[in-house]
Parts: sequence; structure tokens; C-alpha cells
Amino acid sequence: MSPESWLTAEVAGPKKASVITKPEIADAMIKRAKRPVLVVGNIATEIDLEDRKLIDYLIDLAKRCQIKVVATAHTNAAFLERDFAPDAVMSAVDIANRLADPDWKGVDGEGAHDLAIFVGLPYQMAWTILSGLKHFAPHLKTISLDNVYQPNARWSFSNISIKDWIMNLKSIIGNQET
Amino acid sequence: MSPESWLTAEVAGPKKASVITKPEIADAMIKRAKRPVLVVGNIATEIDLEDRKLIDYLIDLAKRCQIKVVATAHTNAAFLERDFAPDAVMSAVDIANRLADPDWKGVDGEGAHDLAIFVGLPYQMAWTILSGLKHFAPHLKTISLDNVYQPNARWSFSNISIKDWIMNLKSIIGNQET
Amino acid sequence: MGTKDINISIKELETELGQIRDLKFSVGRLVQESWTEPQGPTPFPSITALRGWDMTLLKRYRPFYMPFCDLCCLCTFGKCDLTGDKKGACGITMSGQQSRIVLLAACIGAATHTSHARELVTHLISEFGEDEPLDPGGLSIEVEAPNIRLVCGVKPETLGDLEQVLDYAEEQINALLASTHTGQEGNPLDLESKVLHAGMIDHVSMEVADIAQISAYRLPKADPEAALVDIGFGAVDTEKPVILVIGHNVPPAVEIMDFMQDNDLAGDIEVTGICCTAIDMSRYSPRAKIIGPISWQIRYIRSGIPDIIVVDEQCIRTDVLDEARLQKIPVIATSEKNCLGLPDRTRDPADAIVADFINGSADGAFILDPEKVGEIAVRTAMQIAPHRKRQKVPRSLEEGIEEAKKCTQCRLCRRACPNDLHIPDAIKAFARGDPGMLSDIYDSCVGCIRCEQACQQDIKIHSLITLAAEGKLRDESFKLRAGRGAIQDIEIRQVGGPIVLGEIPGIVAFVGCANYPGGGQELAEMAIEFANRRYIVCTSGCAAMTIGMYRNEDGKSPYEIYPGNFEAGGIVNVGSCVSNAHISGAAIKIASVFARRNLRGNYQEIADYVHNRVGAVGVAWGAMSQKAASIASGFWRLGIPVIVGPHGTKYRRMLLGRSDHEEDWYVYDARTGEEVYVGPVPEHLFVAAETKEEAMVMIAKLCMRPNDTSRGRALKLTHYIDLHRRLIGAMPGDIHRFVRTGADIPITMKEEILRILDEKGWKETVIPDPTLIARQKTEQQP
Amino acid sequence: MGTKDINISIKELETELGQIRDLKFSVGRLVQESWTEPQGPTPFPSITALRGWDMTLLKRYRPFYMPFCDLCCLCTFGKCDLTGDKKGACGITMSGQQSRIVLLAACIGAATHTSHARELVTHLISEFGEDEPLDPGGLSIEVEAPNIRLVCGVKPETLGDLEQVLDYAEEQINALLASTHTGQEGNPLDLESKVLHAGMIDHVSMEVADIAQISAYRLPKADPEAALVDIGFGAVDTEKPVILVIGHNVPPAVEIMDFMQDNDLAGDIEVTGICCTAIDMSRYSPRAKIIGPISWQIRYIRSGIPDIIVVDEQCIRTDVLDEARLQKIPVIATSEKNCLGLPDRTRDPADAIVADFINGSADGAFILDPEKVGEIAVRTAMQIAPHRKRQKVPRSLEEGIEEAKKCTQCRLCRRACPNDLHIPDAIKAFARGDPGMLSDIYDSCVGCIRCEQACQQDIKIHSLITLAAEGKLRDESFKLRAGRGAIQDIEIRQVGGPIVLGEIPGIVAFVGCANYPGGGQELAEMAIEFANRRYIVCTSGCAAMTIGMYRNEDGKSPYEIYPGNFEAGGIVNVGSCVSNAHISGAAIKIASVFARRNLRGNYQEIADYVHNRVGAVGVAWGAMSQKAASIASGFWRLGIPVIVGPHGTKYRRMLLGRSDHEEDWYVYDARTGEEVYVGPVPEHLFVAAETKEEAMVMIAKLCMRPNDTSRGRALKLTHYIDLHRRLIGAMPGDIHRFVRTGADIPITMKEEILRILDEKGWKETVIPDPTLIARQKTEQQP
Ligand code: SF4
Ligand code: SF4
Ligand code: SF4
Ligand code: SF4
Ligand code: SF4
Ligand code: SF4
Ligand code: SF4
Ligand code: SF4
Repeated sequence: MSPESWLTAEVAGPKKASVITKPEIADAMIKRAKRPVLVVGNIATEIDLEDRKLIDYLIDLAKRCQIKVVATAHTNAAFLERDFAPDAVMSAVDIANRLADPDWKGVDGEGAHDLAIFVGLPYQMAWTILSGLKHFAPHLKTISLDNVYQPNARWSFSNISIKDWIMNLKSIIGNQET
Repeated sequence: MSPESWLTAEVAGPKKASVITKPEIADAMIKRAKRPVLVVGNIATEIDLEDRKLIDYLIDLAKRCQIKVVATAHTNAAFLERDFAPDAVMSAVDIANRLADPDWKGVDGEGAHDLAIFVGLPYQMAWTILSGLKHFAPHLKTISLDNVYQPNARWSFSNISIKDWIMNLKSIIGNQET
Repeated sequence: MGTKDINISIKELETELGQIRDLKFSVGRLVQESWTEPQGPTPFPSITALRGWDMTLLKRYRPFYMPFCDLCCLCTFGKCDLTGDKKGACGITMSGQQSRIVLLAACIGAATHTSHARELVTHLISEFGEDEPLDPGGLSIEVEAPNIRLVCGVKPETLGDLEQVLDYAEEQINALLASTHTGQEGNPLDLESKVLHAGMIDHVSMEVADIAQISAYRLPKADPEAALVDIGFGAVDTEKPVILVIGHNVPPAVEIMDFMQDNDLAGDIEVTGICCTAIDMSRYSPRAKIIGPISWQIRYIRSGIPDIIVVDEQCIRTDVLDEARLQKIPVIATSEKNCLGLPDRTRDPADAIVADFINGSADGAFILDPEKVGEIAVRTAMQIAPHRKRQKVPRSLEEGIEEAKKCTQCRLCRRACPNDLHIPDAIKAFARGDPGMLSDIYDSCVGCIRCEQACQQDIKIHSLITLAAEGKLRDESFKLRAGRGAIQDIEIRQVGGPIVLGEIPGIVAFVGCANYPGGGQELAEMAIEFANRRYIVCTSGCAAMTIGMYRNEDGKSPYEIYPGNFEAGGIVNVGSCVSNAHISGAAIKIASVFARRNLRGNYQEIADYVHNRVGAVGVAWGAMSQKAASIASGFWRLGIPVIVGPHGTKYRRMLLGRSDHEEDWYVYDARTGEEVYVGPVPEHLFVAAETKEEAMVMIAKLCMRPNDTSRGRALKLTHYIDLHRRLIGAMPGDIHRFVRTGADIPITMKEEILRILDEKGWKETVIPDPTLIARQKTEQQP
Repeated sequence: MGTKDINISIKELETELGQIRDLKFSVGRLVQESWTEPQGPTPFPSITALRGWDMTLLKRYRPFYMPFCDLCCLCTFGKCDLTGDKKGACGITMSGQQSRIVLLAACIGAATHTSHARELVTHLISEFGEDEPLDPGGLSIEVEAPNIRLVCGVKPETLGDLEQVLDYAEEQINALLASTHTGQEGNPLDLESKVLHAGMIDHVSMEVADIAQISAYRLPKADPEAALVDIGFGAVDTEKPVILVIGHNVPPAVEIMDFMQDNDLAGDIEVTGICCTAIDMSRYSPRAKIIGPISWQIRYIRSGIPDIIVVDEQCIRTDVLDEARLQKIPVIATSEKNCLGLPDRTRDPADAIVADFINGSADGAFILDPEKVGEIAVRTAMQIAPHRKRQKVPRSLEEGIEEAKKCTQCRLCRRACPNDLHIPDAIKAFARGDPGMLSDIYDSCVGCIRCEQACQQDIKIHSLITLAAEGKLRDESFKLRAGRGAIQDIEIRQVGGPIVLGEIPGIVAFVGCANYPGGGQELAEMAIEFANRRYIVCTSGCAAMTIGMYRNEDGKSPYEIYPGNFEAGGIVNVGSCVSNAHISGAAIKIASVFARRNLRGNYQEIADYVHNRVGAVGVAWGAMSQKAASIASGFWRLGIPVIVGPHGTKYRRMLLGRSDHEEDWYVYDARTGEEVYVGPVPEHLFVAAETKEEAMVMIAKLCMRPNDTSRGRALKLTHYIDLHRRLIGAMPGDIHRFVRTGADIPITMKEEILRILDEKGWKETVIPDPTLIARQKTEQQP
């Protein structure tokens, strides 16, 4: 399988994301991470996945495996509506800039993050921001959990259907419970 | 399988060569072509494949399926040494420029070629020339028969070993006999 | 460099006046004789003269690079793979490469404005003479050219005086461009310093262009009550012959209107425009009609309304000729920089060209004579219009629906759409007879037709979108206040105090192109929000148009509601892209006219003043072009932050402050010489916002400055907190960084904030007389 | 534009001489008073003034585009997918995009030379005064500035006169660069025409730079017997303190040598150089030693030999500081265009800087004062040298072999190598103790260290290569004839006839950078081949160096064997990159000095003359940079074809003729006005050759011109056929296209050729007085 950028022209390479072919991969990476952080962009509040929004899945994910959460843009409001308080509210470029700094102590001040999970940013903005991290944050692993291929992440789904996406997310969340 | 350019940086896309995963593919394309032409660059005279040179395989190929041959650079001399007279001697950019012209009558003056097979050009020069054809010769199919991935051809091997290359070439030549 | 270049020394000269021996003088020095202000340290600065200031800024606002490609392909050593910590074959690193591309963009942008200015000034001199006085604001303006005075240390008085300024700009851009050559500058920070230099030059050249045209063409002279002009598709009377002008250089459009005037045709023809030429011609004559920004090109040409199209330079679709041909609309190219491959008919008689257009034997001409263009455009439109055949495709809703049915739902259109719009779903609905979704897409579509390019079924997607939104399109008829030009000295004097003390919460400039992530309406909403909050809202170019293309419940556009004065609550359209120089100029004039700092050749001190005291923020929500890059760079060098939309991350880098790095936020107190922590104000120099909500909160935050009085700071905090609460939810997490003393705390939120400060271990600090320049700390400031 | 820009009008002027009112004059016109040649139609041509001529060329030599990427990423509308027939969001097509990139490269190249010239002229004026006369050739040269005279229509006499020429160049480049902005020029042919304009400007600026430095620094003045200077690693006496200069702008190097001279140190220190500064300083003093072209930077720095490095501008590895730091060699940056991020110490006392270098507290400084640089470089080298610790890594063959053993055979190095060299195999052999293959790689290695960047084992591959080739390196000691500068008028008069009639078979110029596909030796072989065949061989820049780094069995370099005269069989090193203007200048002078055509502002006629009559070919075998692109463009506009190596296809397009399109090869016969078929001469304007064999045959072929006499044509055909037979095998297939009458046929091959002509149905035609300019056909030519 040759994963393609979702927006056709946003080709990357030679360094490209490995494809999360099954949820266990993401799973394992999250489990292995010591200090993961989940960066949630505004589109997570808009996308319907069955009867819930994407953001609801992400709250589950964050809670069940105790990942710190950064809400970008106005995503915070949607979190609060759901009685979930993100660990930080920050613009996407701000959090990326800090993640690129190996001396940054993380959203909780307790040490550098080793894994950043991105989801819900506009595709092209995620593309450029992940590119910044790919090139300038060698100490950091990144995962994109959007249902489109993000070549600049370390790991990404390929362009998958909503159905597969739901299945994958559920599986990742589920696995973390065990 | 995600084929990679041989020279790492010579990434292409979004439009990229399909990989010739088995010789039958090249085979079928050559058979289907009405007026194929084989463009042989100077490196074909240098590469050893078992006890023969690459150019010897190409002569077999040209003979057995009556493909017109264009020798670029000083490749002609090596052909002549082998008592094989190419149909034309032309620089690589010259033949490419003509191939891009749908009104060109071909090396024999009998009509436009519908398939151009490239082999033995320096990698980067093949890359750029095939790019020219990819973009500006929509009427033409191109195959690269080098043992490296040429993303700008329509069809190309991926980066394969010499052994696989020999096997593939033999198979293509052999199949054409039948 | 600058003046030196035009020193002239003549050993012997025979003229009709007699013979002169050994005459030496310098034009630059002459011009300055009438100006008593002492010369500052950096008149006509070379490309590294202000490097020290740049490094001061760049130390605080570090570049965060976001490569748009893993490779470099700038020379034949390449392509080079720059991933990991690999260097290219020339030794360049990925960060160096990114800043080099930024510099390249800034050079292209600055060159574009400079060349525009050069072409304009040369034309105006040929028409009005080099002695034509510069007069951009009548009696209300004394500092006629703040950018030129500040940067070059000269005071231009006539059109002719502007030429040496352009000589200087051209030399500088040339040296900057040279620096991008393989094997030249590779240090990222030095490259960034050069980007700032390009930006500064850009503002000088924009100023040249706008004060030249204001003076010569008598455009509104710093007039807050410039006319309200028509904007929008629906404002065009399609019964009349219609001329369309597109671009940025107004002489051909002026000649069109002059020809109409001279031939008593003024009421008989519609002169319509897209992009900045439209804005500038509406400054020349309020009869001119603006269609909209850059993104309206395809839809307007395809509407079949224009009878002739005249293009000049910049931001013109390069396929304008193809699109016009489909509609059988003749095209006149008028700029050497954009010839469209058309035959040069500059020397042909107008009659012949008009005849060829009418009988269809020519579909375009390249004509380098604005006056002739004026005549030909008018005559052609008049003759074609009566026989105009509308070519609109698809011709009817039914035909459109049929076309939509060809869709295979391959999604390639969506994957080509820069805004990832849900085109396939919308097409599917449309094919079923429901235009709703497609009409919704119209609202966020930037008219790039990449969707059509991608569609294998050759569905004219953009045409279907406008078909589905036809009602909206016809309904587009608004009022825009014509570009007023400069800000008056008196306005500056009036608002200078409140701004510098922080009591007007900020100046927000909405500028730049129309590459909006979610439609233009967002921009209008932002402008209204801040005007209501009594910020000073400035606008220009495509952004100015977009803000005008909005109406409230009463059917009024923002320009009809808010005054055009440079005052709290005003919405001030300065004009076209080149008018942006008046926005930087206003900031500079606050330092000079209000605070009486010396301006002349004194860039660093003034920039330091602006950065620490003038709470201005630029917002280029749809920034797209290389010009937008250079305009932003000019603001950065003055220390003015710029916010872009999400597409702005494709400019390859941000300039971000680190609010959590306390050590970054010290300034010198000019009174005491001490270093004082002032908090992250402004926090960033260049930052992309993801959504308009985030942008609005950022605007409020980035308006804070070290010099704010407590009253001012409290007011700014009120807006910041209020917007944050409303749009992002909850109190912002960084209030403690912005409160310096108890008096800074907004009274209405005192308790809550005190509690937060307590939690954060906040300590009181002092409000300094702030400067970032070490040597200034011992000087007493006025 | 040009002269107009520097018209000066003064209403009132008070000087010590008295008061003047209403003085108006133009500098341009003044300069011309002493020059009686009538002004041609296009002095100071605008960017479209020569569009007609360009289109004539481009109609015959159509661009064949080879995109280096499927995308465009120039603005934030992008990236745009331009595959298939998709247009970008701005409407641009793939062909438009490719020519836009070519234009961008040509602008960067032209800006680089122009800025170099500006910096140099400004410096020389400050040192020698603006009245310093221009004298590039003493009595032997009357046409001192053929490019400037031809293009600008002015005749510069002093350094000061060059400034207006640079003003013009800067303005033009600025306008061209502006044309690359999103939404400006999109028509591929118009973009190509602008490329040609950039190239023409580039030659003007190169000429400015070189005649300025020749005049002021008294470099060889058109001297065919310029000194033979040392070139090569092995020529350096490493016992002495060693200074290394890298770059293109010679003043700092001159100051180094002057300081040595003034302090009687001339014999005590080795001043060594890489790239064009090396060439130019060897023109200043034959004591200077050249190390080699651009590709020698890494190997020489890593050798640990230099005690201090002084860099100026262009073609300097951007990681020079990193490499120097590893060797603890201090670096001085001297150009505003290449600051390396170093602290500006221009105003610090020399003592302090030297002390900091010696005690290691500073590893570099940015110093904008060549004189101070001279002092510091010399003093530092003298003081460091005695304590110099060689840092060469690996320190021994054993250590190198150990390092090679780390190799995992992953092949990433080879996949990073632009020449696809068989590094993994060579490393494997080396690890087994066999340095042979690795040493072979040295011969074709361009020193880019991309292999090292890619190696995951961090093997210092390039260092291993030089280690394996250490004997070769130490053995590099050759003689180069110092750049002679211009070609004398008398030489032109002597060869003009034989060239124009075709009796000297051609002028072959080997120029440009060192991105060789298979090592530099190929270039030397080519030069020798054509010198032996009694072509006139010219060379400059890296190519000139490379040709010198070769010796025959007798140990002699080509420059020791062939004369430096501009005559059949000469190898003429004109000098550095900017000296390329003398090669175009020579072609122009053939038209003017020999054929007495009017030069002044008469570009089209002269280019037409050169294209049809002067059998010149440029060969940029290792062309790499943007400057190489603009230099080539300048030759194209004169109708002179350029051949590049295989990497040259990365310039994105060729300009190829179609020998099989008979209709393309008609010219007007100036005598009769008839259109006459002349065959494909020259067949291409820009073409890449795959191998040196192919290049040699192409050179011979591309030297043919319509104006060749039969004797000349027969001679040219002899060389063409001979080379083709020897290198490609058999007779060429296109002889019939080059034989016009029976008399054209080389006598020795008469029968064979007649048979071929017969087969091809060849028909005799006439030899016209050729021109491509329609209006010229009725004029009688001299
Ligand atoms: S400029 Fe440098 S990084 Fe870019 S292609 Fe050339 S050598 Fe490689
Ligand atoms: S024209 Fe509109 S819908 Fe089509 S790709 Fe562009 S923005 Fe998207
Ligand atoms: S690209 Fe065309 S066919 Fe494909 S989904 Fe879009 S409209 Fe339908
Ligand atoms: S930098 Fe741009 S043009 Fe160059 S390879 Fe990358 S995407 Fe393509
Ligand atoms: S310049 Fe044109 S083709 Fe290139 S990215 Fe911008 S819109 Fe796309
Ligand atoms: S340094 Fe030499 S061997 Fe290494 S990649 Fe460059 S050319 Fe190839
Ligand atoms: S990259 Fe390094 S490890 Fe890999 S083959 Fe080359 S030398 Fe060996
Ligand atoms: S010839 Fe090319 S590489 Fe060599 S110094 Fe000149 S521009 Fe640089």
C-alpha cells in the first residue's frame, strides 16, 4: 500500500509517516510512551462519528490512558461543555513550538513529552506543523489520528473511511482499558 | 510496497510510476504497443549482467520484438561493435523532445510512437527526461527498464537486485519470443 | 549606499548657460536642505545596517520552521534531502533553507511593489512632470512620507524626488536576492534579518507608489469621509456596456475613466474592477464599481457580463485569457510584467485594434500606452455590448443538474480543494436537485478552480457552485468607503496618547489577500467585533473589500455603520495594497508626530518605540502572496505582530515568543537603566491562528505593550479575558503574566483574578519606560 | 528607462561657485557626448523592448520542459498539483511554472553578479575615486565595454560611469523578479523572453565588475601572456602560514596581499584560494595560489592546512564555519550577503580581534572593512601557524580502515550521491585494506558530502575518499594561466574574418561550475581536443581551473602547451566568472570591431549577426548555480548555443531546434530579400549532453553557421564527421542537412558523402547573407 496525502498536492518525502495498518500499532506506541500528549484541534468538535462527536472519543482516550490534553483554537469550549478540562489551551503553532524544544517541561511542568498525538486540525495546518516537528523535534514521536494520511507524522492512518476510523478509535480506546 | 526513488531526494508525486511487479506487465505493454521505441543510454554499455552487458539483452529485446532503437550519446558505437544498427542516433533530450510531439512521425517516419522504453541513461537525467514526457506527452506511454525506480515513467521496476533484474529482462525477452 | 550612488561630479560641462568646471553635488543632500531635522544614524541603511535590531527581535521571537517540502531544488546540485540533520550539497541546513525561501518570497514581494512603484512614478512623471509636488494630505499632513523619511532620511517633495528612493530600494532588493544564491547566506538568523530588511524596503516602495498616485491623480487625501462606493456583482448595471479591469496599477483604468469623461460617456458605461486596481479607481472616481477581491475573477468572467477585460499587473489569474476566450471577451494586457503572450500592438492605431476586437480577428492585445488602452477599452465595450451574447455555462439549472449527474464521487475535487470543502457530497445533492450544500460551499470557496482541474469528468464545478448560489451572487451589492490614503497628523495627535498609554485598546489592521480558510464573512465579523470594542480598525486591499461585502440586519455594510476616522471605533480603509504603507506610517507617526521622536534615518529607535508602545496588530487572514509576505515583514521589523490564518503556516515559519521563558521578557527601563520583567507583550511576532475565534482572542492579547498604563492594561485585559471567555471558554491561563501591579487588574474581575494570581505565585513588578535598546537605557526619554 | 532615471533638474542651487537656476541635464547624455557612434533603437532596453527578437529565437528553439517537481509551492494557495493539464490555483500551467522557475534562477544569478559588481564598484570608488579611468586593455582595446555599449548605448569612461549602468541593471532585475509573483506573467514564451533579458543584464553587470577590477587593481589587461600561476593542493608550502580565501569578490584578498607587501611578508605566507576569488587574486599577484574549484572546499579545510579562512560572497559552502570549527580555524566573513551569523566586529580594533582568534575565544568575525580584514588575516595566520595542530580525521590509514569497517552496506550514501558513485563497494574494499576503488571515486567526486549526511553510521566518507586518494591530492600541482581579461581589438580583427567565414571552425567556451558528472578530467580532455583541432578555446571560472588541473605525459598543463591568444589553437583563460563578459564581448566585437556594425544600443542587429555568423558555443559541463543559468541566458539572447552536462537537465528546460522541421530553418538573404533554407545551424540553443563524447560531437556540430563559406563549412563538417565517427561510430545521419552546395563537402570524404546525399534526396541550395530580421532583408549589408 502506498499511502497518499489526503490533499493530493501535499506530497511529502523522502521521510514519510508509517501507516497505522491496525489499531494495535497506535496502541503500542501510546502504551510505550512515558509522557504522551494529545493535541486536539477545532475540527474534532465538528465531526460526527455515529451518534457522538470525534471529541467525545478523544475524551475517552485521554481519560482512560491518562494522556495530557492540549486544546487548540476554541476547542476548549467544547471540552468544557463536556465537563472535561484540558491540561492546556494553546494555539497549534504554540504547542508545536514548545514540543520542538527538548528542554520544555511539558504541559504539566514535569518533563518533556515523548509522544504527541494530533487530531482535529485543518489538514494543511496539521501537515505544516507536523513537518516542523518531523524536522526539528527529533526527540519526539508524533501520531496523527485523523482519518487521512498525514505524511509528516511518524505514524498516521492512511485515508480511511469513517467506519474504519470509528473501529480503530474504539479499538485503541478499548485496548487502553485493559 | 511503496517504491522509492533510487536517488533518495528525487522524490516525485503525486503522479508516479506504477511498479512492474512481474515481467508480464512490461511484456503486455510492449505487446499491446503498436509502435514502441527503445531508447538506450550509454550506461547500458557499462553494466555487467552475468557474462554479458546490459546492451546485449537490449539487442535481444529489440530484435525479438522488432522494437525500433534509438542510441543516445556514444552508445551507438557499442551497438555497432555488436553488429546491430540502431534506427536512430540522437541525444536523449532530442529524442524526448520529439517523442513529446504528437505529430512526429517516429524514427522510421511511419507514425508517432505510442510506447517509449528507456534504459541506460544516468539516473537523474532519466528522471528529468521522463518528467518532461510525463507532463508533456500525454499520448505516450513510457517504461523504464533500469533496475531502479523511476517515478516519472508510467511503469518502472522498483529498486531491484541485479539478480532480479536479469530474471525480469530474460523473462520479458523470452516471452516476446513466444 | 543610497545618496552616495547619485553623487554627481562633473569636470566640465557646457550648457546654454555657460561653462562649469568641477561641479560636484549630491541630489540626496540637496533635497535635505529644506529639512532641519537632524539626520539619524542609518539613512539609506545597507542590508546589514539594522542587523543588531533584527537580532534583538529574533532573540525573543525565534523562528519556528515548518518546511513545506523535505527537499531543496534550487540548483542542479540538487535535489538535496534535508531531512534529519542532513545538509544540502552546498552545506545548507533545513532551517537555513526555509529562511532562504522566506527571503526569496519577501524579495519577490518587495520587488513587485517596487517595480509597481517604479512603473507608476515613471508614468506619472511623463504625464505630470517630475516637479509635480507630492501632496498626500493637503494641510492635514506634514509628515507626508513617514516610511521614506524614517528609512532613507530624506524628505521627498516632488514626484522626481521619489526616483532616488526607488533606486535605493532596487539596489537593496538586488543585494537581498543575491543573498539567496547557492553558497551565499546560510545562517538562518542572518537570512531572517534580511527578510526584515526586505519588508522595510517594501513599505518604503509602497509608500512611494501610493503618495505618487494620490498626489498626481488627486485620490482622497487622508480623507476620513471618502466617498462610499459600490461593491459587488449585484451593483453592476448589466444593461450598459461593461469594462472589467483587473490588477494593481491604476493608470489604464484612469485613462478609461478620463476617456469616458472627455467624451461624455461617464454615465453610459460600467467600469468594474477586481483587486487593487478596482480599489484605486474607486478612489479616483466613485462611479467605478468594485466586483470583489481576487477570488471573484473566474465567476465574474464566466458570468459573461464584461465586454472587455483590461489587465495590468499582479494577482491576475494567469489563465484570464483562456477564460475570456471561452466567453469571447477580448483582453488587453498593459504591463510589461504580464504580457500574456499577446502581440504587441502599442504602435497600431486604435481604430485597427478596436475593429479587430469587434470582428473577432483578435482576442487580445498587448498595449503599453495607457491612454490608448483607455480609448480602445471604451470604444470596444460600447460596440460589443449591444451584440453581447451571454455565454454562461451551464446555461440553466437543468443543464447544471445534468452535469452534476456525471459525478462519480471519486473525491479528487475535494482532495484538490485547498479548503477541503465537501464538494462531492454537495454535487451529489445538487444532482438530486438540492442546491443547498453547493450554495453553502460558495461561502467558503476561494475561486481557485483546483476542483475543476482535478475532476476527471470535466465537471465545471466552480460554475455549478455559482449556479447554485446565483441568488447570493445577484444579491451582492454593498457599500465600501473608498480608500482614504494616509492618516492625518491631527488624528495621530488625538489618538497618540490614548494608544501609547493603552487607553485605546489597540489598532487592528485587517490586510492582505483573500485566501480565507472559511469564507470572507469571518473577516467582516472580526472587524465589527473590534470596531464595537472601540479598537481602531484599519483595512486595505482584498481585506478591505471583503469587510465591505457584508451587511447587517438593516442591510448596511460596516463602512456605512462605522466612521472612517482613525479613532476608537473607526473602520479605516486606507486603500489598495500599496496603501498599507499608511498603516505602518501611522505607527511611525505616533512616534514622531505625537511623541516627537526624531524620525529621520532613525529606524531602530522608532521601531523600538513602536514595538514597546504602539499596541498595533496586523491580521492577514487570507494572506497568500509573496507581497503579503513582504508586507508582514515590514511590520515585523517595526515590532508589530502579524496574525495569519491557518494557510499562513505555508509561509514556512512563525516568529514565536515563549511566554514561559521569563528571561525573554525583560526590557530596559529608560528612566533607571534597570532591566524589568514586563511579561510577554506582545507574545508573538508572527503567528497563525486556526480559527477566527482563536484569532480574535490573539488580537486582543497581542495588543498589549510594556508601556501600557494600568488603566490601559486593565482595559486591554478586559477585552482579552472577555473574548477568551466567550470564544474559548473559561479564563485564560496566562493572566498572571500580564498583570504587573494591582492596578492593572480589571475592577469587575478583581477577586477572581486576585485568586488566580495567588495560585500562580504572582509578584508585583513596575511599569518601566520600556526600550530594548541597551544604549537608550541611560538616556532620558521625553 | 535607464538614462531617464538619472535626468536631473535643479531649480536652484547654491554652491561655492555661485548660484544656478533651472539647470537641467542628464548624466547619460553627457557621457555620450564624446562618442559619435549613432544611437541604436534600444538603448537601456526595457524588459519587453527586445521581445520581438526573443520570439524569433524561441520560435525556432522551443522550450522542452522537464519539471523537477510535479508541484508548485510558491505561495500559500499551494501546493498546487500541476500534473496532467491541471492549472494551479493562480491559473498557471506546468510549462508556465517551469519557465517561471527558470526566470527566478536567472534573476538570482543576475542579481548576484549585479550586487557583486555594485559592491565592488562602490568599494573601488571609495578607494580610487569615481574619476578613476576605465582601462581594461590599454592601447590594444578601444571597445572597452562591448556589452555595456551594446545594451545601454553608453560608453563608460570612469568607475563612476558604471554606477548608472548598475542602476539600470538593478531596475531591470527588479521588474523581472516582480514578473515571477503569483498572478503575474504566466505565458511560457513571455517568461522565456524575460529569462533572456535577465541573461543580457547579467553580462552587462559581469562586464561592469570585471572592467572595474581590471582597471583599478591593474589586473592583466587583455594580456595573452598573463603569468602562469600555481594551482593545486600540492603547490602549497605547508611550512608557511597559510591563508585561505573563498568566494568571488576580491577586495579582501587584495588587501591581504597588499598588507603582506607593505610589511615585507610577501614570501613568508601562502595565500591560497578556492573559486573565483582565487582566480582574481592570481590575476592581481602571481604569488597567490589556487587550490581548485568549489568542490575542493571540504577536502582542503579538513586537511587542516589553512590557518585562517576569509570568505567573501557566492559559491561558499554554508557550513564553512562548522567545518572550520572542527579544525579550530578562525573564519572571517566579509560580505553583507554572507554574514554566517558571526558578530559584527567591523569597528573593533584589529589587535583585539587577532587576540581573540589566537586565544580561541572567538572562532569567527564579520568584518566589513577589507583593509582591516587584510591585516587581521595576515597577523592571525602568522601567529597561529607555529602552533598549528593538524586535526586531520581520520589521522591514519589504519584509523580510516577501522571507520570503514562500521559500514553496514545500507547504500544510503550512494543513493544520496548526485553522481550515483559506487561508494558502498568502495568502502567495503577499503575496509579490507584496498583503497583503489575509493581513490577512483575521488576522480569523479564533486565534494558535496551528501554521502556523509546520509550515512547512519556517521562514517566520514569524504574524508575516507581523500585519505584513499592522498597521493593524488599531494600530487596536485599544476600551472594555470592567470585570467587575461578582455580580448584585444587587434585579435578580433585578425580572427574575425576566419571565424565569420567559418575558416576557424569555432570558438568553444568552457565555462561555469564544477558539478561534473564524471570528474574534471573530461573537461580538460575536451579543451585539449578542440585546441588541437585549432578551434579557439576560451575558459573562465571553475572550468578554467579544472582545465588547468591536468597534465600530459610531460607533466605539462594545457596552459603550458597552448598559447593564451585568442587565435586558432589557443586556450584563453579570460578569468573569473564575471570575466565571462569578455567571451560574449568578443562575439559582439566581431560584429563591431571586425564587421563595423553599429554597436550602440543596437542589440537585435548585433545578436542577429552573432547568431548567424559567429560559430561560438558555450559549454558549461558542470553548470550548477543560478549564476550559471543567467550567464547561459545571456549567451542565448546573442544566439550563442550552450551545452550542459546531464545535471543541466535539472535547470528545467532545454531550448531545442527541430532539424526535421524544414520550415524552421529559413533565413532572409539580406542581398535578395529571399527566404533561404540554411539547415539547422545551430541546431539547438540549450542542450544537455549525456557524455563527454556526445558533448564533443555536439560542439563541432553547433559551431556551424549559415554564413559559413564553403571552405569553412567543409572544415567544420570534417571535424564534425571525424568526431562523430571516432566517438559515436559511423557517419552522422544528418550530413545532408549541412551541405548546401557541392563545395561544402569535405574533399576527403566526397564520394561517401555524395552517396549519402543521393540517398537522402538532397538538393543544392544557396549560401545567403543571412539574417533573421525581416526588416533587414532589404538593407544591403557591409
Ligand atoms: S541550493 Fe544547496 S540544498 Fe539546494 S539543491 Fe543546491 S546544493 Fe542542494
Ligand atoms: S474553487 Fe472553491 S471549491 Fe473549488 S477547489 Fe477552489 S476553493 Fe475549493
Ligand atoms: S472530481 Fe468530479 S467526479 Fe470526482 S467527486 Fe469531484 S465532481 Fe465528482
Ligand atoms: S521545494 Fe517545492 S518545487 Fe521543490 S521539490 Fe519541494 S515541493 Fe517541489
Ligand atoms: S503560485 Fe500558483 S501554482 Fe504556485 S502555489 Fe501559488 S497558486 Fe499554486
Ligand atoms: S562527496 Fe563525492 S562521493 Fe560523496 S555524495 Fe558527493 S560526489 Fe558523491
Ligand atoms: S551510508 Fe554509510 S553505512 Fe550505508 S553503505 Fe554508505 S558508508 Fe556504508
Ligand atoms: S564557476 Fe560556478 S561554482 Fe565555480 S565559482 Fe563560478 S559560479 Fe561558483
